[in-house]
Amino acid sequence: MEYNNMMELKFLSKSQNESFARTVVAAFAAQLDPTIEEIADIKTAVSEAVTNCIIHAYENKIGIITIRAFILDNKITIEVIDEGKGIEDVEKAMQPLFTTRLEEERAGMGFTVMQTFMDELEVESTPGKGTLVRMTKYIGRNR
Amino acid sequence: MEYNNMMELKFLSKSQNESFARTVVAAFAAQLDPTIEEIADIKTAVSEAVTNCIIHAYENKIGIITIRAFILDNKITIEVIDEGKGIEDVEKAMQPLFTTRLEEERAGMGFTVMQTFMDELEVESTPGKGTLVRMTKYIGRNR
Amino acid sequence: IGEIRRYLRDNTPIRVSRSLRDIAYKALQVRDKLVSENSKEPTVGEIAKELDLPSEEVVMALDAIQEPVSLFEPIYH
Ligand SMILES: Nc1ncnc2c1ncn2[C@@H]1O[C@H](COP(=O)(O)OP(=O)(O)O)[C@@H](O)[C@H]1O
Ligand SMILES: Nc1ncnc2c1ncn2[C@@H]1O[C@H](COP(=O)(O)OP(=O)(O)O)[C@@H](O)[C@H]1O
Ligand SMILES: [Mg+2]
Ligand SMILES: [Mg+2]
Repeated sequence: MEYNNMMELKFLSKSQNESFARTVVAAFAAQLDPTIEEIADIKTAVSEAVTNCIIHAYENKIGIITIRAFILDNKITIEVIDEGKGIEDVEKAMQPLFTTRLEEERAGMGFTVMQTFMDELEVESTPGKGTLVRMTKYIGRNR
Repeated sequence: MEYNNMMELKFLSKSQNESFARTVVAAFAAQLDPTIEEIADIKTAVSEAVTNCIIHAYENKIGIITIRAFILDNKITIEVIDEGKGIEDVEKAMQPLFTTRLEEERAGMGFTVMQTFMDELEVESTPGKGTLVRMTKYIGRNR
Repeated sequence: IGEIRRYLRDNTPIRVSRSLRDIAYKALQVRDKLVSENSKEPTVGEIAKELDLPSEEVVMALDAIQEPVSLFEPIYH
Protein backbone atom coordinates (compact mmCIF):
# COMPACT_ATOMS: atom_id res chain seq x y z
CA MET A 1 0.00 0.00 0.00
CA GLU A 2 1.23 3.47 -0.89
CA TYR A 3 1.40 5.93 2.03
CA ASN A 4 2.93 9.10 3.45
CA ASN A 5 2.72 7.81 7.00
CA MET A 6 1.74 4.56 8.70
CA MET A 7 1.49 2.85 12.06
CA GLU A 8 0.75 -0.60 13.43
CA LEU A 9 -0.74 -1.36 16.84
CA LYS A 10 -1.06 -4.76 18.50
CA PHE A 11 -3.03 -5.25 21.69
CA LEU A 12 -4.91 -7.89 23.66
CA SER A 13 -8.60 -8.51 22.96
CA LYS A 14 -9.65 -7.26 26.39
CA SER A 15 -12.68 -5.01 26.41
CA GLN A 16 -10.79 -2.35 28.39
CA ASN A 17 -8.51 -1.95 25.34
CA GLU A 18 -11.31 -1.00 22.99
CA SER A 19 -11.30 2.64 23.99
CA PHE A 20 -7.50 2.65 23.96
CA ALA A 21 -7.44 1.36 20.37
CA ARG A 22 -10.01 3.93 19.32
CA THR A 23 -7.93 6.74 20.86
CA VAL A 24 -4.77 5.55 19.10
CA VAL A 25 -6.41 5.57 15.68
CA ALA A 26 -7.99 8.96 16.38
CA ALA A 27 -4.63 10.39 17.49
CA PHE A 28 -3.00 9.11 14.31
CA ALA A 29 -5.82 10.50 12.16
CA ALA A 30 -5.33 13.88 13.89
CA GLN A 31 -2.46 14.66 11.51
CA LEU A 32 -5.01 14.92 8.69
CA ASP A 33 -6.59 17.79 10.64
CA PRO A 34 -10.12 16.39 10.73
CA THR A 35 -13.15 17.96 12.37
CA ILE A 36 -14.46 16.59 15.69
CA GLU A 37 -17.23 15.07 13.62
CA GLU A 38 -14.85 13.19 11.33
CA ILE A 39 -12.86 11.93 14.32
CA ALA A 40 -16.08 10.72 15.94
CA ASP A 41 -16.98 8.82 12.75
CA ILE A 42 -13.61 7.07 12.73
CA LYS A 43 -13.82 6.23 16.41
CA THR A 44 -17.29 4.78 16.03
CA ALA A 45 -16.22 2.58 13.12
CA VAL A 46 -13.05 1.39 14.87
CA SER A 47 -15.05 0.58 18.02
CA GLU A 48 -17.41 -1.64 16.05
CA ALA A 49 -14.57 -3.48 14.30
CA VAL A 50 -12.60 -4.01 17.52
CA THR A 51 -15.71 -5.12 19.43
CA ASN A 52 -16.33 -7.72 16.73
CA CYS A 53 -12.81 -9.11 17.23
CA ILE A 54 -13.32 -9.30 20.99
CA ILE A 55 -16.81 -10.81 20.93
CA HIS A 56 -16.98 -12.87 17.73
CA ALA A 57 -13.43 -13.64 16.61
CA TYR A 58 -11.98 -14.60 19.99
CA GLU A 59 -15.29 -15.19 21.80
CA ASN A 60 -13.98 -13.51 24.96
CA LYS A 61 -10.79 -15.59 25.04
CA ILE A 62 -7.67 -13.42 24.89
CA GLY A 63 -6.16 -13.06 21.43
CA ILE A 64 -4.15 -10.38 19.63
CA ILE A 65 -5.80 -7.65 17.61
CA THR A 66 -3.73 -5.76 15.05
CA ILE A 67 -4.66 -2.33 13.72
CA ARG A 68 -2.76 -0.80 10.80
CA ALA A 69 -3.41 2.71 9.63
CA PHE A 70 -2.06 4.32 6.47
CA ILE A 71 -2.29 7.96 5.49
CA LEU A 72 -2.05 9.05 1.88
CA ASP A 73 -2.82 12.71 1.14
CA ASN A 74 -6.27 13.29 2.70
CA LYS A 75 -7.14 9.58 2.88
CA ILE A 76 -6.84 7.31 5.90
CA THR A 77 -7.07 3.53 5.54
CA ILE A 78 -7.54 1.50 8.69
CA GLU A 79 -7.18 -2.28 8.88
CA VAL A 80 -8.48 -4.18 11.90
CA ILE A 81 -7.15 -7.73 11.89
CA ASP A 82 -7.74 -10.75 14.09
CA GLU A 83 -6.61 -14.37 14.01
CA GLY A 84 -9.86 -15.62 15.41
CA LYS A 85 -12.55 -17.91 14.15
CA GLY A 86 -13.32 -16.15 10.86
CA ILE A 87 -16.60 -15.63 9.02
CA GLU A 88 -18.24 -18.34 6.89
CA ASP A 89 -20.30 -16.07 4.67
CA VAL A 90 -18.98 -12.49 4.62
CA GLU A 91 -21.71 -11.12 2.37
CA LYS A 92 -24.40 -12.41 4.68
CA ALA A 93 -22.56 -11.19 7.80
CA MET A 94 -22.42 -7.68 6.37
CA GLN A 95 -26.16 -7.42 5.85
CA PRO A 96 -28.00 -5.09 8.25
CA LEU A 97 -29.44 -6.92 11.26
CA PHE A 98 -27.55 -10.14 10.55
CA THR A 99 -26.01 -11.43 13.77
CA THR A 100 -24.88 -14.71 15.27
CA ARG A 101 -25.42 -13.31 18.77
CA LEU A 102 -29.13 -12.74 19.08
CA GLU A 103 -29.02 -12.14 22.80
CA GLU A 104 -27.32 -8.76 22.54
CA GLU A 105 -28.95 -5.37 22.19
CA ARG A 106 -28.67 -3.40 18.95
CA ALA A 107 -27.41 -6.55 17.31
CA GLY A 108 -26.39 -6.97 13.71
CA MET A 109 -25.64 -3.33 12.89
CA GLY A 110 -21.84 -3.29 13.32
CA PHE A 111 -20.89 -3.57 9.65
CA THR A 112 -23.69 -1.19 8.70
CA VAL A 113 -22.31 1.38 11.13
CA MET A 114 -18.79 0.98 9.65
CA GLN A 115 -20.24 1.41 6.16
CA THR A 116 -22.20 4.49 7.20
CA PHE A 117 -19.41 6.33 8.98
CA MET A 118 -16.57 5.46 6.59
CA ASP A 119 -16.29 5.97 2.82
CA GLU A 120 -15.18 2.45 1.90
CA LEU A 121 -15.39 -0.93 3.64
CA GLU A 122 -13.88 -4.28 2.66
CA VAL A 123 -13.92 -7.50 4.64
CA GLU A 124 -11.68 -10.51 4.00
CA SER A 125 -12.10 -13.60 6.13
CA THR A 126 -10.99 -17.22 6.26
CA PRO A 127 -12.89 -19.51 8.63
CA GLY A 128 -10.50 -20.83 11.27
CA LYS A 129 -7.82 -18.29 10.32
CA GLY A 130 -9.20 -14.84 10.97
CA THR A 131 -10.66 -11.66 9.56
CA LEU A 132 -9.39 -8.39 8.09
CA VAL A 133 -11.64 -5.34 7.98
CA ARG A 134 -10.33 -2.49 5.81
CA MET A 135 -12.01 0.91 6.11
CA THR A 136 -11.17 4.10 4.27
CA LYS A 137 -12.16 7.68 4.93
CA TYR A 138 -11.41 10.85 3.00
CA ILE A 139 -10.91 13.75 5.42
CA GLY A 140 -12.33 17.11 4.40
CA ARG A 141 -14.48 15.60 1.68
CA ASN A 142 -17.74 17.12 2.89
CA ARG A 143 -16.43 20.53 3.88
CA MET B 1 7.74 -10.51 30.85
CA GLU B 2 4.80 -11.00 33.19
CA TYR B 3 1.91 -8.61 32.60
CA ASN B 4 -1.82 -7.96 33.04
CA ASN B 5 -2.02 -5.96 29.83
CA MET B 6 0.33 -5.09 26.98
CA MET B 7 0.52 -3.31 23.65
CA GLU B 8 2.98 -2.88 20.83
CA LEU B 9 3.17 0.11 18.50
CA LYS B 10 5.27 0.44 15.34
CA PHE B 11 5.65 3.73 13.52
CA LEU B 12 7.98 5.58 11.17
CA SER B 13 10.81 7.67 12.58
CA LYS B 14 9.31 10.92 11.33
CA SER B 15 9.38 13.78 13.80
CA GLN B 16 5.64 14.38 13.33
CA ASN B 17 5.10 10.95 14.95
CA GLU B 18 6.81 11.84 18.20
CA SER B 19 3.78 13.49 19.72
CA PHE B 20 1.59 10.65 18.40
CA ALA B 21 3.79 8.04 20.10
CA ARG B 22 3.80 9.95 23.37
CA THR B 23 0.00 10.20 23.30
CA VAL B 24 -0.35 6.45 22.66
CA VAL B 25 1.78 5.56 25.67
CA ALA B 26 -0.14 8.08 27.79
CA ALA B 27 -3.46 6.61 26.65
CA PHE B 28 -2.26 3.11 27.56
CA ALA B 29 -0.91 4.24 30.93
CA ALA B 30 -4.24 5.96 31.65
CA GLN B 31 -5.68 2.62 32.81
CA LEU B 32 -3.44 2.85 35.89
CA ASP B 33 -5.34 6.03 36.83
CA PRO B 34 -2.21 8.17 37.11
CA THR B 35 -2.03 11.81 38.13
CA ILE B 36 -1.32 14.54 35.58
CA GLU B 37 2.17 14.71 37.01
CA GLU B 38 2.85 11.01 36.52
CA ILE B 39 1.56 11.11 32.94
CA ALA B 40 3.70 14.17 32.22
CA ASP B 41 6.75 12.25 33.53
CA ILE B 42 6.02 9.31 31.24
CA LYS B 43 5.41 11.53 28.22
CA THR B 44 8.64 13.42 28.79
CA ALA B 45 10.67 10.21 29.07
CA VAL B 46 9.05 8.65 25.98
CA SER B 47 9.69 11.83 23.99
CA GLU B 48 13.38 11.73 24.82
CA ALA B 49 13.69 8.05 23.88
CA VAL B 50 11.78 8.48 20.61
CA THR B 51 13.72 11.61 19.69
CA ASN B 52 16.96 9.67 20.18
CA CYS B 53 15.74 7.03 17.71
CA ILE B 54 14.83 9.68 15.15
CA ILE B 55 18.00 11.77 15.49
CA HIS B 56 20.74 9.34 16.53
CA ALA B 57 19.64 5.82 15.55
CA TYR B 58 18.30 6.60 12.09
CA GLU B 59 20.01 9.99 11.65
CA ASN B 60 16.91 11.44 10.01
CA LYS B 61 16.57 8.58 7.52
CA ILE B 62 13.21 6.81 7.85
CA GLY B 63 13.27 3.65 9.96
CA ILE B 64 10.78 1.84 12.16
CA ILE B 65 10.45 2.56 15.87
CA THR B 66 8.77 -0.01 18.11
CA ILE B 67 7.28 0.81 21.48
CA ARG B 68 6.10 -1.97 23.78
CA ALA B 69 4.31 -1.26 27.03
CA PHE B 70 3.49 -3.75 29.76
CA ILE B 71 1.31 -3.21 32.78
CA LEU B 72 1.65 -5.34 35.89
CA ASP B 73 -0.32 -4.19 38.93
CA ASN B 74 0.73 -0.53 39.43
CA LYS B 75 3.88 -0.84 37.31
CA ILE B 76 4.29 0.19 33.70
CA THR B 77 7.32 -0.91 31.69
CA ILE B 78 7.95 0.84 28.39
CA GLU B 79 10.43 -0.37 25.77
CA VAL B 80 11.51 1.93 22.95
CA ILE B 81 13.33 -0.06 20.27
CA ASP B 82 15.11 0.91 17.07
CA GLU B 83 17.12 -0.98 14.46
CA GLY B 84 19.43 1.92 13.85
CA LYS B 85 23.11 2.45 14.29
CA GLY B 86 23.46 1.45 17.95
CA ILE B 87 25.64 2.84 20.72
CA GLU B 88 29.34 1.95 21.09
CA ASP B 89 29.66 2.70 24.81
CA VAL B 90 26.29 2.70 26.59
CA GLU B 91 27.68 3.67 29.98
CA LYS B 92 29.37 6.73 28.53
CA ALA B 93 26.30 7.66 26.45
CA MET B 94 24.17 7.64 29.59
CA GLN B 95 26.36 10.14 31.44
CA PRO B 96 24.86 13.62 31.89
CA LEU B 97 25.97 16.03 29.17
CA PHE B 98 27.48 13.31 26.98
CA THR B 99 26.37 13.83 23.39
CA THR B 100 27.55 13.04 19.89
CA ARG B 101 25.61 16.01 18.53
CA LEU B 102 27.26 19.05 19.98
CA GLU B 103 25.46 21.52 17.75
CA GLU B 104 22.08 21.04 19.44
CA GLU B 105 20.66 22.92 22.41
CA ARG B 106 20.26 21.26 25.80
CA ALA B 107 22.38 18.43 24.48
CA GLY B 108 23.36 15.30 26.35
CA MET B 109 20.55 15.28 28.91
CA GLY B 110 18.14 12.79 27.29
CA PHE B 111 19.10 9.73 29.33
CA THR B 112 19.34 11.85 32.47
CA VAL B 113 15.79 13.07 31.90
CA MET B 114 14.56 9.48 31.43
CA GLN B 115 16.34 8.47 34.64
CA THR B 116 14.86 11.39 36.56
CA PHE B 117 11.28 10.97 35.48
CA MET B 118 11.08 7.18 35.55
CA ASP B 119 11.89 4.77 38.40
CA GLU B 120 14.15 2.40 36.44
CA LEU B 121 16.11 2.72 33.19
CA GLU B 122 18.01 0.06 31.25
CA VAL B 123 19.69 0.44 27.86
CA GLU B 124 20.81 -2.44 25.64
CA SER B 125 22.54 -1.69 22.39
CA THR B 126 24.52 -3.42 19.66
CA PRO B 127 26.45 -1.18 17.26
CA GLY B 128 25.10 -1.62 13.74
CA LYS B 129 22.01 -3.48 15.03
CA GLY B 130 20.04 -1.11 17.21
CA THR B 131 19.07 -0.05 20.69
CA LEU B 132 16.47 -0.97 23.30
CA VAL B 133 15.59 1.45 26.09
CA ARG B 134 13.52 -0.05 28.92
CA MET B 135 11.91 2.31 31.42
CA THR B 136 9.74 1.43 34.39
CA LYS B 137 7.48 3.55 36.52
CA TYR B 138 5.41 2.67 39.57
CA ILE B 139 2.16 4.63 39.51
CA GLY B 140 0.98 5.95 42.85
CA ARG B 141 4.34 5.31 44.50
CA ASN B 142 4.87 8.84 45.78
CA ARG B 143 1.36 9.53 46.92
CA ILE C 1 13.19 19.11 40.46
CA GLY C 2 12.49 16.33 42.94
CA GLU C 3 11.23 18.81 45.54
CA ILE C 4 8.95 20.56 43.10
CA ARG C 5 7.54 17.30 41.90
CA ARG C 6 6.92 16.04 45.41
CA TYR C 7 5.26 19.32 46.28
CA LEU C 8 2.95 19.02 43.29
CA ARG C 9 2.21 15.39 44.04
CA ASP C 10 1.29 16.06 47.64
CA ASN C 11 -0.93 19.01 46.90
CA THR C 12 -2.54 18.39 43.56
CA PRO C 13 -3.24 14.74 43.09
CA ILE C 14 -5.35 15.58 40.06
CA ARG C 15 -6.11 12.52 38.02
CA VAL C 16 -5.48 12.51 34.33
CA SER C 17 -9.04 11.38 33.77
CA ARG C 18 -10.27 14.62 35.30
CA SER C 19 -7.88 16.86 33.41
CA LEU C 20 -8.82 15.13 30.16
CA ARG C 21 -12.46 15.95 30.78
CA ASP C 22 -11.52 19.58 31.47
CA ILE C 23 -9.60 19.78 28.20
CA ALA C 24 -12.47 18.13 26.34
CA TYR C 25 -15.07 20.58 27.65
CA LYS C 26 -12.77 23.49 26.80
CA ALA C 27 -12.31 22.02 23.32
CA LEU C 28 -16.07 21.87 22.82
CA GLN C 29 -16.40 25.49 23.99
CA VAL C 30 -13.70 26.61 21.56
CA ARG C 31 -15.41 24.64 18.83
CA ASP C 32 -18.73 26.43 19.46
CA LYS C 33 -16.94 29.77 19.50
CA LEU C 34 -15.20 29.03 16.18
CA VAL C 35 -18.43 27.79 14.63
CA SER C 36 -20.21 31.04 15.47
CA GLU C 37 -17.22 33.15 14.33
CA ASN C 38 -16.64 31.44 11.02
CA SER C 39 -19.99 29.69 10.53
CA LYS C 40 -18.20 26.49 9.65
CA GLU C 41 -17.01 23.45 11.54
CA PRO C 42 -13.44 23.98 12.81
CA THR C 43 -10.80 21.29 12.49
CA VAL C 44 -9.18 19.63 15.48
CA GLY C 45 -5.99 21.50 14.57
CA GLU C 46 -7.74 24.87 14.80
CA ILE C 47 -9.18 23.95 18.20
CA ALA C 48 -5.80 22.65 19.39
CA LYS C 49 -4.14 25.91 18.35
CA GLU C 50 -6.58 27.95 20.45
CA LEU C 51 -5.91 25.70 23.44
CA ASP C 52 -2.16 25.64 22.77
CA LEU C 53 -2.10 21.84 22.86
CA PRO C 54 -1.05 19.18 20.33
CA SER C 55 -3.96 17.88 18.20
CA GLU C 56 -3.36 14.37 19.52
CA GLU C 57 -4.01 15.54 23.07
CA VAL C 58 -7.26 17.20 22.12
CA VAL C 59 -8.37 14.03 20.37
CA MET C 60 -7.44 11.92 23.39
CA ALA C 61 -9.29 14.28 25.71
CA LEU C 62 -12.44 14.16 23.59
CA ASP C 63 -12.39 10.41 23.97
CA ALA C 64 -12.64 10.80 27.73
CA ILE C 65 -16.12 12.30 27.46
CA GLN C 66 -17.28 10.07 24.65
CA GLU C 67 -20.77 8.90 25.39
CA PRO C 68 -21.86 5.41 24.45
CA VAL C 69 -22.07 5.28 20.70
CA SER C 70 -25.63 5.66 19.56
CA LEU C 71 -26.66 4.25 16.25
CA PHE C 72 -26.59 6.60 13.26
CA GLU C 73 -26.29 9.60 15.48
CA PRO C 74 -22.90 11.23 15.22
CA ILE C 75 -21.65 11.81 18.69
CA TYR C 76 -21.30 15.57 19.00
CA HIS C 77 -24.52 16.59 17.24
N1 LIG D 1 -14.03 -10.29 13.45
C1 LIG D 1 -15.02 -11.20 13.31
N2 LIG D 1 -14.76 -12.51 13.47
C2 LIG D 1 -15.75 -13.44 13.34
N3 LIG D 1 -17.02 -13.13 13.04
C3 LIG D 1 -17.34 -11.84 12.87
C4 LIG D 1 -16.37 -10.80 13.00
N4 LIG D 1 -16.98 -9.62 12.77
C5 LIG D 1 -18.27 -9.89 12.49
N5 LIG D 1 -18.50 -11.23 12.55
C6 LIG D 1 -19.78 -11.91 12.27
O1 LIG D 1 -20.61 -10.99 11.56
C7 LIG D 1 -21.87 -10.80 12.25
C8 LIG D 1 -22.35 -9.39 12.05
O2 LIG D 1 -21.50 -8.46 12.68
P1 LIG D 1 -22.07 -7.04 13.11
O3 LIG D 1 -22.67 -6.41 11.90
O4 LIG D 1 -20.99 -6.29 13.80
O5 LIG D 1 -23.25 -7.37 14.13
P2 LIG D 1 -23.13 -7.96 15.61
O6 LIG D 1 -21.72 -7.80 16.08
O7 LIG D 1 -24.10 -7.14 16.43
O8 LIG D 1 -23.54 -9.41 15.52
C9 LIG D 1 -21.55 -11.18 13.69
O9 LIG D 1 -22.71 -11.61 14.38
C10 LIG D 1 -20.54 -12.32 13.52
O10 LIG D 1 -21.18 -13.52 13.24
N1 LIG E 1 18.63 5.21 20.05
C1 LIG E 1 19.92 5.60 19.93
N2 LIG E 1 20.69 5.15 18.90
C2 LIG E 1 21.98 5.52 18.78
N3 LIG E 1 22.62 6.35 19.64
C3 LIG E 1 21.91 6.84 20.69
C4 LIG E 1 20.55 6.50 20.88
N4 LIG E 1 20.11 7.13 22.00
C5 LIG E 1 21.16 7.82 22.47
N5 LIG E 1 22.26 7.67 21.69
C6 LIG E 1 23.60 8.22 21.93
O1 LIG E 1 23.69 8.65 23.30
C7 LIG E 1 24.01 10.03 23.37
C8 LIG E 1 23.33 10.68 24.57
O2 LIG E 1 21.93 10.71 24.39
P1 LIG E 1 21.07 11.77 25.19
O3 LIG E 1 21.40 11.65 26.64
O4 LIG E 1 19.64 11.63 24.79
O5 LIG E 1 21.64 13.19 24.69
P2 LIG E 1 21.49 13.87 23.25
O6 LIG E 1 20.37 13.17 22.52
O7 LIG E 1 21.16 15.30 23.55
O8 LIG E 1 22.82 13.69 22.56
C9 LIG E 1 23.61 10.61 22.02
O9 LIG E 1 24.35 11.77 21.69
C10 LIG E 1 23.91 9.44 21.08
O10 LIG E 1 25.28 9.39 20.75
MG1 LIG F 1 -20.67 -6.06 15.95
MG1 LIG G 1 18.54 12.81 23.32
